[in-house]
Amino acid sequence: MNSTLHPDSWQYRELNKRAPSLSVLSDTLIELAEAGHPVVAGTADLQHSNGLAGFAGRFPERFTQFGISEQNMVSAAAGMATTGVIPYVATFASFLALLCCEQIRMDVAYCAQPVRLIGHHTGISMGFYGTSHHATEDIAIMRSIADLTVVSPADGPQFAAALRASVDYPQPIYFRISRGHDPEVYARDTPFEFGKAIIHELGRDLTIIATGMPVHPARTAMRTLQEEGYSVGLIDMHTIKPLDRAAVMQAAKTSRMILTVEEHNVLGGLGGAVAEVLAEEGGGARLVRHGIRDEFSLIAPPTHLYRHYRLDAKGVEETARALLA
Amino acid sequence: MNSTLHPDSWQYRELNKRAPSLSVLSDTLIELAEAGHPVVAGTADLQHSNGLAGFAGRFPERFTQFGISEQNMVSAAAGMATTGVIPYVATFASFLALLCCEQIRMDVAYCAQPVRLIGHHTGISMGFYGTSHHATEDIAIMRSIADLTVVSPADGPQFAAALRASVDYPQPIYFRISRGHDPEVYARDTPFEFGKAIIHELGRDLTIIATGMPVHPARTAMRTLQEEGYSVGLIDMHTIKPLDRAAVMQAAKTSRMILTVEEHNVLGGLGGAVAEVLAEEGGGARLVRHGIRDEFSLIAPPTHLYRHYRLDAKGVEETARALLA
Amino acid sequence: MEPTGATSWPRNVSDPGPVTPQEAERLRERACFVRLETIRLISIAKVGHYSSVFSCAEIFSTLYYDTMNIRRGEPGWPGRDRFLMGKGHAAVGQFPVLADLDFFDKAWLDDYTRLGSPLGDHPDMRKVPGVDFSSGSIGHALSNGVGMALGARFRKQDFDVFVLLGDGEMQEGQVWEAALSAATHRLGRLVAIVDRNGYQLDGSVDDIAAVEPLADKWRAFGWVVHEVDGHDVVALANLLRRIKADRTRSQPCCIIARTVKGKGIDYMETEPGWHLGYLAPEDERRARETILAGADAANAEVAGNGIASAVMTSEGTA
Amino acid sequence: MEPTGATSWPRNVSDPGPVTPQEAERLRERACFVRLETIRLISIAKVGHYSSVFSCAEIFSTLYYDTMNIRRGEPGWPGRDRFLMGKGHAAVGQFPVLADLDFFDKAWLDDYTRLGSPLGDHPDMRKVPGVDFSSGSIGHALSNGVGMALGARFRKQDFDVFVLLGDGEMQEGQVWEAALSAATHRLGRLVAIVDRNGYQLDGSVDDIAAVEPLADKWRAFGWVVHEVDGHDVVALANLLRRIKADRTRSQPCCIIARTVKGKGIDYMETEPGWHLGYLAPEDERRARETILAGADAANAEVAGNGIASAVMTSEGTA
Ligand SMILES: Cc1ncc(C[n+]2csc(CCOP(=O)(O)OP(=O)(O)O)c2C)c(N)n1
Ligand SMILES: Cc1ncc(C[n+]2csc(CCOP(=O)(O)OP(=O)(O)O)c2C)c(N)n1
Ligand SMILES: [Mg+2]
Ligand SMILES: [Mg+2]
Repeated sequence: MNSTLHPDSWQYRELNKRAPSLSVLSDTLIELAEAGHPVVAGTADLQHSNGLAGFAGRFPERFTQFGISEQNMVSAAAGMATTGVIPYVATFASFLALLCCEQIRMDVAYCAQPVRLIGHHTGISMGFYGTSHHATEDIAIMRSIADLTVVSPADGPQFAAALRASVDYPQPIYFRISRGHDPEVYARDTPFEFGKAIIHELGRDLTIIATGMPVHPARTAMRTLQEEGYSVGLIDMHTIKPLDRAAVMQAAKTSRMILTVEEHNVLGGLGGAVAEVLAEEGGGARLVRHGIRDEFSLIAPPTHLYRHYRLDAKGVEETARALLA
Repeated sequence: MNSTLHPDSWQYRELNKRAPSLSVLSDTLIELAEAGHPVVAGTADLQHSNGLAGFAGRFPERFTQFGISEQNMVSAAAGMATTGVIPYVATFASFLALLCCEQIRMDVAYCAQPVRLIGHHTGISMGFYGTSHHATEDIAIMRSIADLTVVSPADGPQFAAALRASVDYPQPIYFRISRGHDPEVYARDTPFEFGKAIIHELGRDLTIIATGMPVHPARTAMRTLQEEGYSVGLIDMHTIKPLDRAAVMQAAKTSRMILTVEEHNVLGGLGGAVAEVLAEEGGGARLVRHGIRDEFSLIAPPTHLYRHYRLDAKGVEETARALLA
Repeated sequence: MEPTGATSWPRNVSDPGPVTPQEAERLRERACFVRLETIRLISIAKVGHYSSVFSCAEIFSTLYYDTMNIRRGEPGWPGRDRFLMGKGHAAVGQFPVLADLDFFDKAWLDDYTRLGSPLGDHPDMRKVPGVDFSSGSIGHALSNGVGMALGARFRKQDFDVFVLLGDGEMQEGQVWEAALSAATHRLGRLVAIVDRNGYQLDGSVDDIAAVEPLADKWRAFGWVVHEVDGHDVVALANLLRRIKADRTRSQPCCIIARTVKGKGIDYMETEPGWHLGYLAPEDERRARETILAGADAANAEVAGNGIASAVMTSEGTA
Repeated sequence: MEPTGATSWPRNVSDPGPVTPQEAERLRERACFVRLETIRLISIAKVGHYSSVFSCAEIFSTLYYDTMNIRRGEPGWPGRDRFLMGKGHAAVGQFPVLADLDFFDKAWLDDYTRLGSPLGDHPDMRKVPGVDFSSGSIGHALSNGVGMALGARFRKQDFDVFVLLGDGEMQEGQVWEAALSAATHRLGRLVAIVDRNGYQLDGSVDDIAAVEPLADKWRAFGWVVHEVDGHDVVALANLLRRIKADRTRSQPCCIIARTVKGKGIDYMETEPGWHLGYLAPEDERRARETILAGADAANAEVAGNGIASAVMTSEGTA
C-alpha cells in the first residue's frame, strides 16, 4: 500500500489482512497441518478472498494455486487425495458447486475421495456482483449427489470446529461458507458433530430451523418473539446432509409450525430437505420455507440485500410473526 | 455395414437408423423448421445417440456439431439465441445438467435466452455405463435454477408434443429424456400444456405421481392394483417446474397416500417438489418417495437395473402394494 | 450524425484509412473519460476494479468510438457489432460509455450498485441496454461470441463480434473449447482481444500459470494473431480498422493487447492488490488529477513525435 | 519373478536399453490378447467399444508389460506407476490386463456388465483393483493425473503417472486447463499419451474440430511432445523406456500415438460407426481369426525386416 494514501483508501490484499475473521479457514488448516495431519490446500485465484494466502505463506509446499481453472482444481484435488493427503480446495460457491458440479459428483463423491470443498461467499453475500457470483442453488445441487456430506456452518467458530472434525471424517464434504465476517453465534470450541443439529430451543408455537449465516438473525428474532410472549424455538441445521431427521421430528412433534430459514432458493435446499421428512413422517407441524423465492436476486450491497430479502433479524422476525398472528 | 457380416452384428449408426422411436427429436425439429420456425440444433458428439443426425442431414445449415465441448455448446447456444433463433441442444443428461450446470444457470436461465436443453439417456438408462453416464441428480439441479422450466416427458409422443409447444414458450426449458425406445403411454397428438399435469385418475387409497419413463410402469401397476380392488390413481407430472400445485393438492385431498415415482434420487427431485407442496399446504395425505435412494446405482443392462431398483411395473406395483397393506 | 464520432458509421469500411491525429486525440480523451467515470462510480459502490478498467480503457474507447458499427441511442439495432466482456468485472468502465452513447439514461450511473440498480459489478443484458451478453463468470464470453457469430451466419446478419478477455481468463478451459470451435467453424467475424495486463486476482499471471507463449497457443488453435500496445489508440484503432475493413477474413483473429494493469495511477501499476480496492475522496481527487495530467502529456507527446505506433501482425491476413 | 515380464521391475531403469525381439514379440502377443479378450467380453455385454480398444491395444500392452513399474498381484502397491484412462470407454480392453496381472480374480471377467459386476463400460476405482482412477466423463483424467503428480511430489512418492487420452478428448476444455497446470507446476513425472486414431463418436475428429496442429498445441501449452506409431510396440516401448529412464525430466511430456481406430479388423478400420457395436457369434469367430492371423503376420514381418521402428521426438529431452 502506497504510504501517501489516505488511511480510508485500501486495496484488496491489505484489507483482507485486516479482517481476522476471514482467516478461520487458513488458521485452522495451519493448526491441523502443525498437528501432523496430511492436509493440503488449493484455490483458483482467490487466495485473498478465502484467506488461504495465510496458509500458503506458512506451508507453501502444501498449497497449490490452480489459477482460474476450477474444474481442473476439483479433479486434481481428487487425484491428489489418492496419494494420502486431505485436500481442502476453496473458491466462490458459485464456481465450486455449480461450475464443478459434475467433477464433484464424479471425481470426488463417486470416487469417494476425502476432498473438502469449501464454497465461500455463498448465497447472496456477493451483493452487487450479481447472479454469476451468487449461489442460491448450491445446497440443492450438492444435496442431490450421493455420498457427499453437505455442511453449512453458522459462523467462524463453528466452521473451525467442523474443519477440525473433518480430518478423520470418512466422506467427502461440501462446506458452504458465507463471507467470513458474519456475527458469531457460538463461542470458540463449541462442540461440533457432523449430522447432529444443534437444538437451541424448541417452541410450542414455532420452531425456526436455520442453516448458515441466517442462524444468527434467527436467534435474534427468536428472542424478540419470546419477549413478546410467543413460544418460539431454534434449530441450527448445520449439516444438511445427512439430515438430522430426529431433530426435525422433535420440532414437528413439539411445534405447531416450522419455519425454515436459508440464504438459498426455497426449492430443494434446507426447506426442501425438511419438507421431505415432514411429508413422509407426518407429525402435524405446518412448514413455511423462507429464503430466496426461486428468483435471481437483485443487486445491492449485501446488507441491503439481506434486508430486502428479509434474511436479517428484522426480516426473520417479521416473517415469523406473520405466521404466529 | 460390411455386407459379409451376419445380420445380428451391428454397428452404432446402423442400429440407430433402425430405431424409429429415437427420431422423435429429429423428426419434430424437422417438422418445426419446415413450418417456418427459426429452430436450430446442436450436439456434442452424440448426433447418433439422440438422432439429431437426421435433422443435420435435412438442414445442415441449421445444425452445429460442437464436438466434445458441452459447456461451449451451451454458452454458444445462448449466444446464438440472441440472433433470433431457437436453439435445441442435446447431449447425455449427465453432461448437460451436471457438466454445464453453471453455464445453464448463467447464460441460459439468467440471460433468459430461449434455449431448449435436451438431456437424454437420463436416470440409469445408460445401464452398465455407470455413474459418469447416469443422471439421477438432474431434476434437483435444474429445479434449483430460477426462470428455468423443467420437463420430463413420459414417452415419445409426449416429447414431440412438448417440443411443438416449446416454439413459442417464453422461458428456457430443460427436457429430461430417456432412451427414446420407451413404451408409449400416449397416442400421437395427445394435447400437452407446460405446467399442467395429466391426471389419469385419482385414487382414494393412493395416488401415484410419476414423471418421465416411470409413468408407463406406474400405469400398469395402477391397473393391476385396481383389479385387486384398491382405489389407486395416477398423475403424470411431466412438468416438474413450474409444478402443478393444484394437481398435487387434488391428490392430497382425495387420497390417503401419495407415492411419487421417479428415475432420480429421492432427494430434491419430483418427490422433493411434491413434499414441499404437501408440507406447506397440508392436506393430510402421507407421502412416500420412490426412486434411487440417494446412492450411486449399480451397473447392469438397463432393464435389469429397472428391475433391481423397482422402477419397472412390478417394482412400482410391489412398492405401492406394500403401502396399501 | 453525432459529433462524438461514435455514430459516424456506416462509413467507407472498405478503406477507412489510418486514424487522424484529431481522431486519436478524441479516443485518448474518451479513455480518460472512462477512467474518470470509473473512479466516480467506484466512489458510489465503495469497492471496485479500478485497475482492470485502466488496462483496457483505450480498448473500450477505440472499440466504441472508432471500430464498432453502432448507432447512438439504438442499443438494440440488429445490425450493430457486438461486444462481449469475458472480463465482466471491468463493466464499471463500460457503463459510462454505454450511457454516453445514449443507450440508457446517464442518471442510472448515479445509483451504480444500489439496491435495484441495473448496474452492478458485471454487465447484465437483462437490465442494461447496450450490454450484448451478461458475464461475471470468467470463461463463458468467447463461447457466447461463437454462438452469435454462428447465429449471424445462419441468419445472414452482417456484424462483427468483439470479445474482450482477461489474461487470467486464458486459464479457463472453456476459452479453449470456444477457440477450437471458432477455428473449426471458420468464424472470420469473431475477434478476441486479450487484455494482456500481466496480473490476475492472486498475482502475476505468469507466476500462476504458464500462459506464455500466448500467441503460439492461439495460433495452434487456428487463430490469426496480432499483437499491439493496448494503450496506443493509434495502433489499436488502425489495427482494428484494418481487420474490420478486411472482408476476406476466413478465420477468427485474436489481438493480444499488451497493457499495464492500473495504467495511469502509479501505485496501482505496481501493486497487484489493487485488482480490487477503494480510494478515499482525497485520493480519488488526486487520482483524477493524475489521470487528466497523464492524458494531456500523452497528447502533447504524440503531437511532438508524430504518430509512431507499432503494430505487429502475424500471419498477415489483416 | 514372473515370466510375463510385467513384474520384471525394478530393473535398471537408468538404462534399460532397447527392446529385444523377444520382448517385442511378447508385447505384440499381449496386444493380441487384449483384442481377443475385448471381443469375448463384448459378447457378454452385447455392445461395446471394439474399435476404441483396438487403436490402443499396443499402448495397453506396452505400458502394462514393459513400461510401468508395477507388481503382479499388488494393485495397491504405493510405489506403482499410475495409469489413468481419459478414454474410459476403452476399459473393456484394460480389464483383461488387470486380471492377467492378478489384480483381481479372472472369473470377474465372465460377468462383465452383469448386475452388480464391478466391471462396466468404464473403469471404476471403487470396485476394480488396479484401476487408479475412475473415468467415463471425457476430459477429467489429465486433471486427476495432475493431482496425483502434485501429491506424489509433496509426499515424496516415486512414481510416474501415465494418462491415455482420446483425440476427440482434445475438444474438452478441462484437458487444456490440466495441460496448463501441469506445465506450470513442472510435473515431469506426468506423461500424456494421445490415442490419435482420427475418429470420435460422430465421425472424423478433424471434421468435427480443428485439433490439428496437435503437437503445436501441446508445445504451446508447455509440454515436450513426441510422436510415434502407436501400433509399433518397438517404437512405443523404446520411447517410453527412454522417457522413464530420463530422471532429469522437468516438464510433462505428451506422446502423440498415431493409431488406427478399429486396428486389425478391416471393416472397423474403415467404418466409424463401429465406435460402438456388436459382433454376432459367427462374426466374432471370424474376427478372432483375423486378429490371430494379423499378429502372426506382424511378428513374421518384423523377424524378416529386423527392428526398423521410427520414433520422432521433438525437443529432444527424452
Ligand atoms: C469462473 C470465475 N472464477 C473466478 C472469478 C473471480 N475473479 C474475478 S476477476 C478475477 C481475475 C481476473 O484476472 P484477468 O482475467 O487477468 O482480468 P484483469 O486482470 O483484466 O482484471 C477472478 C479470478 C470469476 N469472476 N469467474
Ligand atoms: C464428457 C463426455 N462427453 C461425451 C461422452 C460420450 N462419448 C463417449 S466416447 C466418445 C467419443 C470419444 O472419442 P475419442 O476421444 O476420439 O476416443 P476414441 O476414438 O479413442 O474412442 C464420446 C463423445 C463422454 N463419455 N464424456
Ligand atoms: Mg489480467
Ligand atoms: Mg478417437
